[in-house]
Amino acid sequence: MDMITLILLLFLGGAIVTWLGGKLSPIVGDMLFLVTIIVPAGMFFTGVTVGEVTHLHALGLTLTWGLSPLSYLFSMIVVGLGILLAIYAVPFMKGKQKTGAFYFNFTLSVMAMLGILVSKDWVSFFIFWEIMTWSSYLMVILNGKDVQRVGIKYFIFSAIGAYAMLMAMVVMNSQLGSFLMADTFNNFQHLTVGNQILIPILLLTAFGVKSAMMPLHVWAPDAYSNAPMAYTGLFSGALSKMGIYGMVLVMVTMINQLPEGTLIRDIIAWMGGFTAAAATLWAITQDDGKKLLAWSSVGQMGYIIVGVAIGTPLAMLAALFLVVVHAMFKGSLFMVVGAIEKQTGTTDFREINGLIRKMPWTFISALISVIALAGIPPLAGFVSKWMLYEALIQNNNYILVILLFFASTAGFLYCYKFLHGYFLGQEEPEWAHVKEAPAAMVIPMLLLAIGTFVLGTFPQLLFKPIDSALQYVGYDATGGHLWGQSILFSEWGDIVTLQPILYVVLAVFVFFALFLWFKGTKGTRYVSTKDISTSGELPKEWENLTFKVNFMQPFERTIEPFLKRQIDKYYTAFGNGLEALFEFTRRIYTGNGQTYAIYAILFLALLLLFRVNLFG
Amino acid sequence: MEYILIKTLEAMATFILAFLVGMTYGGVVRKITGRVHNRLGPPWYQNFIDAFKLFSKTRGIHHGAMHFLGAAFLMVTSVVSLMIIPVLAPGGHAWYNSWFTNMNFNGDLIFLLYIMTFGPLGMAMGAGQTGNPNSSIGVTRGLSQMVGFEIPWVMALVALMISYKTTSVIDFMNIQRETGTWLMFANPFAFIAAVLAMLGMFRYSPFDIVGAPTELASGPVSENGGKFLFTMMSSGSVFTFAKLVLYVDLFMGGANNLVMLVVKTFLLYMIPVLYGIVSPRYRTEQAVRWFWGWPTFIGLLAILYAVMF
Amino acid sequence: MYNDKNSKKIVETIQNWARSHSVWVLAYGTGCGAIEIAPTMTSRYDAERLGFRGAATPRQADVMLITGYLTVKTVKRVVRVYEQMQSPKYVVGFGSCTINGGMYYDSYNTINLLDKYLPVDVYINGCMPRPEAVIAGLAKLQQIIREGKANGAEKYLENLDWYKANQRKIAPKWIAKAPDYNW
Amino acid sequence: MIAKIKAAFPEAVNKAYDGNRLDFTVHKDAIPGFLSHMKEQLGFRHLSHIAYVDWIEENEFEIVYILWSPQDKVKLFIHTRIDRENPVMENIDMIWRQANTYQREMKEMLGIQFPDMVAPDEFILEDWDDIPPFRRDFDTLEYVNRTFWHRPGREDAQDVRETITKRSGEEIPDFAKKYSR
Repeated sequence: MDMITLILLLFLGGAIVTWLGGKLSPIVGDMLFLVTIIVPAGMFFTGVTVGEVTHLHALGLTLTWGLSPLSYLFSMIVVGLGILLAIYAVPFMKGKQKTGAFYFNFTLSVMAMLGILVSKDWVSFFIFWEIMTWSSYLMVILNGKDVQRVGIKYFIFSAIGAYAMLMAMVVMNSQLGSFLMADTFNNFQHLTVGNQILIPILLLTAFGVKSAMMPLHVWAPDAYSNAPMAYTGLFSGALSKMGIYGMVLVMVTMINQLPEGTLIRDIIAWMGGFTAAAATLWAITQDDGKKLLAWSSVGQMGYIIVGVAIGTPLAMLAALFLVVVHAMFKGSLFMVVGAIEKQTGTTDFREINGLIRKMPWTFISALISVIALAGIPPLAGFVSKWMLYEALIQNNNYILVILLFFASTAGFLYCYKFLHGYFLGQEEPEWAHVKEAPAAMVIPMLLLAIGTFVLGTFPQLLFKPIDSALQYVGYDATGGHLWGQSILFSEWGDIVTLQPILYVVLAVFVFFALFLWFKGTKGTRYVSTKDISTSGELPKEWENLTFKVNFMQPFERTIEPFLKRQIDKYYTAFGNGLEALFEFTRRIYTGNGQTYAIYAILFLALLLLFRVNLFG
Repeated sequence: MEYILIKTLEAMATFILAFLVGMTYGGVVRKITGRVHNRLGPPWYQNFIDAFKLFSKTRGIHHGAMHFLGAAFLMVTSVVSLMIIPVLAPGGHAWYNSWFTNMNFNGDLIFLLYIMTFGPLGMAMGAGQTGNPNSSIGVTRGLSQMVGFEIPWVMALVALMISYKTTSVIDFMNIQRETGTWLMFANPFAFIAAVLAMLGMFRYSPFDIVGAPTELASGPVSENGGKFLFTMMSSGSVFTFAKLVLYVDLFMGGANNLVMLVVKTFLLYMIPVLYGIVSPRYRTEQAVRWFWGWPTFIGLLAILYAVMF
Repeated sequence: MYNDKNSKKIVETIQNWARSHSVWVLAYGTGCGAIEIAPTMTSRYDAERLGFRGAATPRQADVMLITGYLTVKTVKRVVRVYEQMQSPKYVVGFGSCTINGGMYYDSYNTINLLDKYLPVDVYINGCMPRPEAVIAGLAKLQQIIREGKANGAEKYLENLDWYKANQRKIAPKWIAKAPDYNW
Repeated sequence: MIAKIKAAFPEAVNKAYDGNRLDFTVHKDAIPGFLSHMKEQLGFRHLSHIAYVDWIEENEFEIVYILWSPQDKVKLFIHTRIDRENPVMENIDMIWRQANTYQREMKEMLGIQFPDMVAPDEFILEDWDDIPPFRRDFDTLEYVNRTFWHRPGREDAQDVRETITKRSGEEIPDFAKKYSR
């Protein structure tokens, strides 16, 4: 019994034990949950070595598990974010329903993601993929709201992705006679041309669904905003990155061997850029913090997809850096929304005002994370954005870089909308009772925010693992050893030295903040936000002067023609039929994994017939 | 140690230069506006008096911590972008040239594009903290307008980048010194697009919906007086100077000495000022649509020009 | 050094000179006088050459022009705006309505004496004063600022109880609701 | 038109005017029915104004509803008298919304009570603690002397009524002298 298997089994057993213990008493459930997450995670950090491979003989086929540098990078995200979110989730779920189910699915998702990352053959990959999918599905419909709309949408799209992946697996196995990833990648040339085109497209469909690429993104905003916030951090931070993981594998191993590879790469890159721009525009129009963050996650995934699709070393560096950093700041932001929901009971911008003096630490973490999200130096978002733009310009994607610039500039609008919506504006007596969130909720988000700050100044901490990962998947050294002095540079010789800039920024900031504070302190007094220059009028107690409704109206009026065309419409006719079918099957089955298994088997049978006729 | 000290002194010299020049430009602009209105107009040093008066206000109010930090954020943007942008061309031989090479080699255009948006965002936080609805309305208008003019501006910069294979301002100045032709002639479309974006960047009419005094009560600064307004005023002057110097560096080959610098920046500054004096005011969506119209088209032309030649 | 009396006096002189030459005007346009502000500010009688300039909000303003009669409803707002201004701050009363009620001397809802409710630095006589008179009054205001005699804010702060009593006499509920002026 | 109105309300007294003006005097209890009938049946769809007079001699208030009929271009003046001691009037703002404004003004300026009228807060006079100022027995100058201050130099102010009587020649009636200075 080697380490990886042990860890996975610990997760699996711990999930069940947590569920049972939670039935005894909630305290036992919480303790067991923390133990279940933290102990195997610690074992992972200490015990697992990169490169070890283990074989598991089960059900007549051999499962090969091992940890590659690339999957090590992603598993760092999964485990680290899992620990912090587990610490966060315990006070978050206190006094809520279905705590046991939450813990169960949470642990199971972490286990499934680790399994995906360590699996070296398609069978276990697919199995863990399915476990991840339906655990997250159960998490999406946990609160029982909008199951008809949200859950089914998510389920349908996941099913599409799963079938695509299954089909690709079957084709690969039948042609190459092996489920091992390495074999499929190495013998890729021996496939027929039709399969060489078909397999990557199928796999990219599967991964594109999970990473919410633009035509397949429809499920994402509702699913993100409907899941419990303590899980959405993991959902958007780590779970959607599995799609990126698979995409990196496919891009590097298969697409590079295709003569049409560049075309596919360009198509994917344009999809990613379109995702970034359109999702940003949609995020601007949202009035609910969850939905805004969900759309912004889709947009950030668009940036990552662009980087992966361009595929130059700098672009891959940027994409993988943004994978980690996005996990950090978006996890922190979802934690912020969860804390606000926990403390005030709502997440609507139009209802909450002026929490800055009530929840200062939450505001600080939100501020740092939002600055990182906006990609403003000297924080970590800027590093990836800089490298991405450099890579795009040097790769002659001029219009795409304009599109991404537009997306990131428009991103400032929803960044400001988020902060203003919750923390700024007038302080209402309605929210006078609000207190700061408990420390167990504040500390994880602060840690993540500070992490973005550190990575923005010392990116070499992250460049070295990314560099080894890239060398593993077959890039020559991206110069990760040259980034020691935290200097960003590109082939053109453009440099950005981060540390002096950070020091200057801090010096100027501190100097002027102190100047403003100490200049005439006696004469300067604090007045409440009700005491504003309203041309002499005294606002009544029930009058709320904060500007919240139709916040971005001028900009929305500008982009109206773009917002008219939303992809949902094109899915509606198709979706109605699928939802009817799914309703029917829901009446037969209980809506959990069994349904899925039956689907898979039926589809497999169909597929074999189909394949014989098509490719035989 | 004394290296840092000398660097700090040089940075202070640059800051003081930018402050003086920017403030003087502000006063001169008011004078010119007055003359165009057939008035006498205030003296050219009026802005200094205003700044000193605001500085010596004895009483003031604040609405919370973010109210302080907003102005500080604004100052950070101005000072850091001034440090990054090379004030004088590297080829100059004046005895003070070495003073103004503060951090010119530590950043490039993409960094400048992002650090320039840092201040407005922090300023927006400060404005939101005050709880004045006018401030938030002005901020949203300003950010929307920024999204509008960033497009042609970025297009012009990308056109320059792809035709000269660099994103560093110093390299652009070296290229112009070696080839002997200013980039405004080397790629005229890029210059036109950048200048059209500049109209929105300096927020004179017709793009001054952000702080419209009569309908928004001066927008984001409507709750600020005394030291806050003093800080914002000086930061605005420094930032104006920095942006003008960036334009001069990129399109007019930089300047070898301070006289040429002042002349070039002043001539460039007159474009938005004189266009603004005689212009009415656009609504926000009109302004954004305007920026996404002809300026964007000219930016596309600039990119095509850069790709072909 | 800074505590030295002479240096303090020098600093005071410079500050007063600056204040007198950069006066930002909050034109509280009540009554008929608001129409006189426009020619005063614009190119016929250019007040900006003296350093006068319109301010948008009371937070930025130095001087408040009260241009005409003040009804009881208006005087509350005026007091509110005055308390929101940041000292040193000055008040200029336009026309006979602010001096003694003018033609509304016996109206039940128009106050007669402005300086019972606010410390007025300069009165400009006339009904209404023409822009020349306004310019003259503003120049007078500049002069007393330069001499350091324009200390309306201190006066208001010292006799706050008296002013508040007068205001409460005409507007009890409002003054009770308003946030207190504690600086 | 007069016939129609007479047919509907025989007790209404009408006064003839030239031009397109009709005057009716109606008892205060009949006002809501009368007005609604005018609006629904006879097409006086527009309420132009509600005027009020303080007949302090007859110790009565007079309220005049001024209606306008767009299609046959007729102004209709409806007079009614209510007691001055306890002035209570029917609320008609469910017939015309804008009547609410006039009634709030009357309530504050004349002290007429409108039961079941919804008035959010004080309309013109904020925190007013005296008799309603538009009653003719309210001495405004006495109120001013009591509330505000006079700057010295106003003692020689002439009474406007005396000037008017000097110019027009007619003398002030005794009841008016009571309220004059």
